[in-house]
Amino acid sequence: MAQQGAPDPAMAIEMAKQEMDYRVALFNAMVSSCYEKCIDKRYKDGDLSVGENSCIDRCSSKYWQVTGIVGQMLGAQGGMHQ
Amino acid sequence: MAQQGAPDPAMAIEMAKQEMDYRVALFNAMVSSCYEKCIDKRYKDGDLSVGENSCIDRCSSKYWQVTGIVGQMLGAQGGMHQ
Amino acid sequence: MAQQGAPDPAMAIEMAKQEMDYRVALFNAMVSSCYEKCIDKRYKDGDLSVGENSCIDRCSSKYWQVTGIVGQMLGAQGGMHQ
Amino acid sequence: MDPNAAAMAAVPAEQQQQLLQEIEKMQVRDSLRMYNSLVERCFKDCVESFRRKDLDATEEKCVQSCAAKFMKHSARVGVRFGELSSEAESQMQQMMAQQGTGK
Amino acid sequence: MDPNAAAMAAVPAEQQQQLLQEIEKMQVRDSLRMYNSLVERCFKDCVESFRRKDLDATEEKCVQSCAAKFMKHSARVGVRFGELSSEAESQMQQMMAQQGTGK
Amino acid sequence: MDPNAAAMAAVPAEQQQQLLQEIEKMQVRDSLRMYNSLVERCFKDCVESFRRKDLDATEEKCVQSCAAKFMKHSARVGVRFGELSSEAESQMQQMMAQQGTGK
Repeated sequence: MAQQGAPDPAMAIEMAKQEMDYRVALFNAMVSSCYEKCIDKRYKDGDLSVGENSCIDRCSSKYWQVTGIVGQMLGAQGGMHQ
Repeated sequence: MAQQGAPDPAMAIEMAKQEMDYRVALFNAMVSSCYEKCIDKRYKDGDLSVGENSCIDRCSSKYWQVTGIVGQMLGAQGGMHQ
Repeated sequence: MAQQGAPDPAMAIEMAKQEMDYRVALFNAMVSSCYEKCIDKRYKDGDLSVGENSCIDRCSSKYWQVTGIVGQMLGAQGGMHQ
Repeated sequence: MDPNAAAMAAVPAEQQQQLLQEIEKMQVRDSLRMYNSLVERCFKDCVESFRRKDLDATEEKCVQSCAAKFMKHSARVGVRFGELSSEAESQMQQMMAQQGTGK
Repeated sequence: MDPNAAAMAAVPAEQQQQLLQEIEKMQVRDSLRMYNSLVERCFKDCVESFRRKDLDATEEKCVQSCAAKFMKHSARVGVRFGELSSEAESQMQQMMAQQGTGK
Repeated sequence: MDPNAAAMAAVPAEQQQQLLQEIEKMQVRDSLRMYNSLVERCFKDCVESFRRKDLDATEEKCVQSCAAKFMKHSARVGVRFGELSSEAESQMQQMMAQQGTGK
């Protein structure tokens, strides 16, 4: 990811940290977004139903696609991401 | 809290910091959750009513109990907390 | 900003960082608050309407004023903010 | 037992100064965060109309009541939080003493 | 390819120890954040009445189901996230190989 | 007066380099946070159905409009924020000059 001769090791650590921070934040947002969309909040029991499970799979996939679309737009606009 | 011979002082600082971060986050979540549940948002004046005050006390107590239940479940599951 | 003879450079950096963190958080809160108040969520196209634009201007101004009122109250109460 | 004291006890003496600085940083950061969330909440609950660029008297009064209420609420939760924490702390210590691991 | 491995590869060997410590810190921080958000969510969805200071049996049961469901949900999203990440990773590598910049 | 310049002035010259690095870190962190919140918001507003695993044309169009609108919104708030900040700054300086503490 754009490591054009960045020799400074502190910088490399910092970039790796931000990369991970970003991935964690993305994952957390995906968890909570798909929870809102897919999970029945009546909590009759502690198991996911068949419908909830397939909703989670599709929701994850669609969320990822939205990430791609927005990333492309931001990249085209100002090169902010990478 | 699981300080089995951890002699590294930087590590001890880090653990103490995370402990405090955690307590602050817990407190903030309790404040905002109980605010949602107990406070009349019409804001006729700046005082808490008798009903709001007793709601806050019970809400704090119940919130704390939920913390305990969830903590036990997570502990049983993977030992993530401590 | 209350730099009464604070000679410690690490302290000065820390204060400057917190000042910036605070400004970023304020800006982000203003963006999302005014988005909720002003933007039509049907997303027929990607442009802001005339009405949305003037709502954004007034919303920003009012948000800033609320910041002032709350800041004064907190300052009077405990001197927490400067 | 004061929870901060507990955290302090786990840290070697030479490092306590550093920890105190961390605590102070955290307190500044936290009060700024509280300020921000207070503004956000009272703005959301009190300001509905955007036909003018200045707050009217009703909105201003509402923001003041909202902020006052929030601070009182927050202080009361703080008291309860302190009580619940120290209860939990002393239960923990009793348990450890009974298990003989509390020497 | 494990995404952490990718991050590691970009970092000079002497610094990898430090990065591993950062990862560990982040994991602790993140599991505490997850714990907090789980409590917040299940409290919000399950506790509605404040006529008593203790949870009743229904509320307790609800909190347990909510927490169990959330953990299963989170684990499932984790699996999907891993799959989607490695798909993206291998597409990226193919693209770079085709452009001849992947030597 | 540029607010960053104000922050810089409070910091000894030797440390300005370090502060600049902090600012840069903060900007990266902040643009990633903005990206994340943009995705979260547009997903929430635009994707309602989970009968398929791919976005349909309507959803895709909606996400694009949402992101475009959000960026324009954010830029406009940024301009207003800058104006309000520098107004406040110059009022502050006037006040300090009047009190004779602004030497």
